[in-house]
Amino acid sequence: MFSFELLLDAVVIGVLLGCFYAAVSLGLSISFGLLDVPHVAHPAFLVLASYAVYFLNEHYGVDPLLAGLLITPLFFLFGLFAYRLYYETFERRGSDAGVRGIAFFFGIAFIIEVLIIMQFGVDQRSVTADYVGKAWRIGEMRIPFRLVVAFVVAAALTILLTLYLSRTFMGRAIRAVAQDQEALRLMGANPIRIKQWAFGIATAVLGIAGALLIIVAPVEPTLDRTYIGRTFCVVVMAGLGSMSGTLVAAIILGVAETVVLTLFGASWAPAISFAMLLGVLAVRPQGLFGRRS
Amino acid sequence: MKRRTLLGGTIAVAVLGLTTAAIGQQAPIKIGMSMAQTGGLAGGGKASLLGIEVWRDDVNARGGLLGRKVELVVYDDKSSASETPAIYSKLLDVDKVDILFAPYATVPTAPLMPLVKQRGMLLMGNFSFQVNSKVGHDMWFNNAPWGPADSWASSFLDLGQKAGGKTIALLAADQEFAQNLAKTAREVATKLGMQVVFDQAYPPSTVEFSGILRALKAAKPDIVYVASYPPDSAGILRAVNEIGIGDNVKLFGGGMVGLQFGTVMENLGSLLNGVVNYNTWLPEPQMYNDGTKAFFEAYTKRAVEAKVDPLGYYLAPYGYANGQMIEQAIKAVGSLDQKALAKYLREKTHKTIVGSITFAADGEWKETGVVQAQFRGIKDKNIEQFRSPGKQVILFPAKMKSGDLITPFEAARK
Amino acid sequence: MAPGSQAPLLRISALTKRFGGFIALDNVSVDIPPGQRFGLIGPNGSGKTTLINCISGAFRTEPGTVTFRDEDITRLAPHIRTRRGIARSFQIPRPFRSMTVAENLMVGLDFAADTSVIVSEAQRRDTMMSILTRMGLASKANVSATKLSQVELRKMELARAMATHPKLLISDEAMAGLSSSEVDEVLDLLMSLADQDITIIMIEHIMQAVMRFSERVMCLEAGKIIAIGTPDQVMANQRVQEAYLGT
Amino acid sequence: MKRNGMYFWGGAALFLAGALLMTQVIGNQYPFFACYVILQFIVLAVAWSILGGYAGYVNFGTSAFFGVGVYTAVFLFKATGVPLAVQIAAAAAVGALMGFALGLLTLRMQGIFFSIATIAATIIIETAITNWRYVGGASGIQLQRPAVMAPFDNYVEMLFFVQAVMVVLAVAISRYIQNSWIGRGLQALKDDELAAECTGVPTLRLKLTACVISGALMCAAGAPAAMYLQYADPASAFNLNYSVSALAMSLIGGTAHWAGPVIGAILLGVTQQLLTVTISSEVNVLVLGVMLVLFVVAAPEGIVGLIRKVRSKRNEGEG
Repeated sequence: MFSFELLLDAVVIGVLLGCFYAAVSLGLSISFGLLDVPHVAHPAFLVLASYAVYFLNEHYGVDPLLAGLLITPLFFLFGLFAYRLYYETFERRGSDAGVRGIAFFFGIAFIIEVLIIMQFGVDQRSVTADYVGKAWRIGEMRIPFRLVVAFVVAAALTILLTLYLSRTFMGRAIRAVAQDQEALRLMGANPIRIKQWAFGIATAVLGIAGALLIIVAPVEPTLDRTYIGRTFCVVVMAGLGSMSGTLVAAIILGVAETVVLTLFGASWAPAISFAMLLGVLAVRPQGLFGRRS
Repeated sequence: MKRRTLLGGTIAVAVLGLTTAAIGQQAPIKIGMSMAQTGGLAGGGKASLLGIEVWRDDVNARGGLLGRKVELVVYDDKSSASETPAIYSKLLDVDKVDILFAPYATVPTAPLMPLVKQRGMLLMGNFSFQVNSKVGHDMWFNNAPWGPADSWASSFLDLGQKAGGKTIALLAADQEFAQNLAKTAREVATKLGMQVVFDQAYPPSTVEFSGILRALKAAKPDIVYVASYPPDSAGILRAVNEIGIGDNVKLFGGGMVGLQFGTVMENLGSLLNGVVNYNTWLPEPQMYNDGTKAFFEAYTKRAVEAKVDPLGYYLAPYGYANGQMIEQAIKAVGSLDQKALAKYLREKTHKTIVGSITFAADGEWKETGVVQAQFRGIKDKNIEQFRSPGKQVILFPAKMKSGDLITPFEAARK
Repeated sequence: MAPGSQAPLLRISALTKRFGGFIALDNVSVDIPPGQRFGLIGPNGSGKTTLINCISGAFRTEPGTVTFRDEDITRLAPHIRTRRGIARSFQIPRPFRSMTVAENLMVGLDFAADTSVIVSEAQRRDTMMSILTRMGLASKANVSATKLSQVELRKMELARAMATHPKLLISDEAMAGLSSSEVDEVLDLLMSLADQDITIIMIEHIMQAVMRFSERVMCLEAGKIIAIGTPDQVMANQRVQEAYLGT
Repeated sequence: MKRNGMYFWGGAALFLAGALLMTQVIGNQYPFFACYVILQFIVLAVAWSILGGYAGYVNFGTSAFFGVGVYTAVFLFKATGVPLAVQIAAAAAVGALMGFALGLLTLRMQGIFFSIATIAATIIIETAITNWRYVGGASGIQLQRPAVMAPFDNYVEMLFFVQAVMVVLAVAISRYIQNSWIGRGLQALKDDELAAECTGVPTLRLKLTACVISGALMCAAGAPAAMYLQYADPASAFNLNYSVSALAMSLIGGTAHWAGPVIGAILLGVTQQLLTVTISSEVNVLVLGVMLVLFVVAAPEGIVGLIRKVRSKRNEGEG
């Protein structure tokens, strides 16, 4: 069964798949990684974005990526609103949003699931575009365009977010708020504003990520449940709040999954990636690229 | 819109009597079941239920049964095994239903088999797979065209062998139904003297199939037998289209769940071409029976409204047929005596909209009614095309045959 | 009282603590004899809090050793060190917010009380009340910890530390943010504790208070000891004046 | 204190006597099926709350423990056919071991990392069971119940009573922990882990203890499910629903008091059973979602917190 050629193939596909995982996890890397919001509804927001893209594609023939871009402003506003709600409910009242925050977002996730079902039914949906269903030939290797798109978008998003967080005033403020909220307050900035803005960005990114999700594979209303583990796994493995770390961790995950799927017992693939996460947590709790505590 | 769906779902059960209020003063005949309305099986469950509801309205329009109207009592089992025992206990002990239908699919059905057997109730099965083999309930009638356990795999592998196939690759989801299919396929392959060159179970959460299909391709099989679930079926076909499967593959498909559902077929469009897959009903001329056409007219109208599968070929007519069989049995027996009804169902052949049905001793169809058909000339984004004959050419069984297999797979895809 | 004249209560030898590339403590060695009132000063980020985190066990150190009452405690978990007799307060108060003041103290009594003296639940309650009375918090016993004023919180932290019957008490800026009369209040409390044979390490920014309180003072800068001696000696030190006071 | 204890044990005895009487008097089977499920959720919620409520460590892996309980019973039953009590005891032992291992590996991490580690563990264990052919693998396994034991004339009635006994056991353990030094230590470390350590609380050991007890109870709660369903498949046994429900029930009831999860489980469990047999559609999921959001927003301390608030208001009014 084993051959070098297959391994190479698996690694290439794994890297691309990993990029896709990174794209769907980047938002969480901000909201959970930097802002410490236990955002278990992140994947539900993601699926919601996919359905919005589906709607635009199906009824108005809008290209899915363009549709993803079109909905980002809406998702940004949605994020602002969601954070406000979260803040008023938890952070303002002081300590320990932990358990209740998780429950809150679970509740939101369920509500989103049901709203999608009531609007679109339970059947799976997918989009059409020129780059869906074609492949790129390199010698014997063939690479699906879908994954190339995912790769490009994920890379662009990572670079943009990294630049944004390191080069712009707002971005630096976001990173500062993650490290020391008090210091920022003393400097005269309003940490809540900044966090709200950051959450808005984290949610806006989901617009494009949602487009990728439905480009890569069909979606169904309860798809978010499988992505809870996957996205949190990526973000934690990366180390909280590191954008480039998120990309690398997601690629490691993608490669591990694909190599096991292709060359070893396929049915063990999910166990392998999560065992890696446990291993990382046990040895290096701050994640592969985490800031020190 | 939202509210209407909601009310539709909730009130349907409650006020279904309105249209048929004229029928006798006696208490209605209650038929109880659970059906997946949420969770992974909901797509099938909703279509199946709609099929049964069409029958209920038909039978009530004809004056009901034994002079009593027919009423359905339906609860959501959330696609899970853990809900059904309590639900069926409620149906039996509180609602005191007269007839039991099983929920759609194996997992929710398996836990209630012992209960139903213990209570001596007749149970009409609904597309579960070999749930009675251990329990041995003699009043179980699984209205699914599977037939004998190995007939499904052998129908597909026979086709492959006739096309000159000697090696086989098995790709199955690591879930209950698909694993059962893979198991029988392995046995049949051994019997036919075929060599299994690839045998993998992929996890249900798999996103990307390119990698695993490359490995499959490298094994150079003649026949590829795929047992998959709806989201995976789409993912697998896409990956096949993108990275190819190799020129030596003569036959591809077999047990892909999802390629029977309207929205999935519509989404996949031309990617379906060439795939040979199992079906339970197709709009080919041979498959029409008494009442089939009328059923689909009624179903199609209501499916759009209820946001369920607009085609409904897979499950809905069998739901209707379940009703027909019970209708015939009750009319012939003249009472609701479970033993007598079971005796009738076991001994007679029943004419339904999905054909004539005879049950074997274990409660499965005596002969398989599964058809293997090849997709031909499918275009993208058009659901209506699937309503016309010739799009899915039946290759098996011989008496239903409406065309010949085109091989190899890569050629058939064009 | 010159160092070395008596077996030290606490001995820190060659302690180094790194965070990534940053050296927070660089080869620090010091002995603290029993009963001493020891002041620890230094500019922000000089390693004061890091040092007490290493003593109380919140940080593991490598290399270097911490010896307490002739026992090497370098590898012991914080709660064991507490039971051995090292108690501390925090720079920013960390009360158990879901508990009352009395319950806060009961945690210490439940887990680190002197079991040779205190056996019964009643004794625990008595001890708790006597500590609270001494700290002037008796009237607040059944008040939620979240409802305390700043100075009460500081006192409660000291009281909670006292509940673990410490031999060594580390007070980490217990007077920060207090008014001058409140500073005096806390200072008097610490003095009275010191009179009861408890060795006290006091970290403080309020120079007057440190100088009044301490018998011996150590000044850290960038993780290194730059001066150690009597308050007067340290105050007179050129480098201390430059690093700490000087502008 | 003492009088409280007498009331508690009196109430527990009354509850068990009532449950036993029910099995002897009521002929209709449905109440036993429905109540079994509710009782099972009470055990899960109470067990979850020992770690999640008292210590504040959110375990997302309730379904992992539950599923392991189910499969311990399946394995033992298939391999040796031992009676139900042994299956449950074995499941508790396996659960304790699993809690210990998982705790040792993950409890050094801060709160949310622990939660994520439990998700990872759940997926790994589910995958392992899915690949274990002996207990049916992915296709599941059907089981035949043995004969029922006196004084019960029906197996489900017996399971119902067994689960009732486990409820009493779980609640008694949870109540003991809350009122003992363990509870005080857990509460302290929930408030502030470093401060707790520096006050002498052996945080890791207490967390491990809580995790072991919680795990043992969750596994024990899962064990009878094998005989209840007479069927087991990984997808149902490891359903995310168990994790979310245990968490939701504890929070809705309130985590500060042992009675919280009990109240929450009864409220949510009964609601879910009622919804299943009334509305029976996706609205079911919607209700759970809305209840979760409403409670954490409007009643952050759960029902127990509401009751306390009302009481203290009344006291203030009088005083």
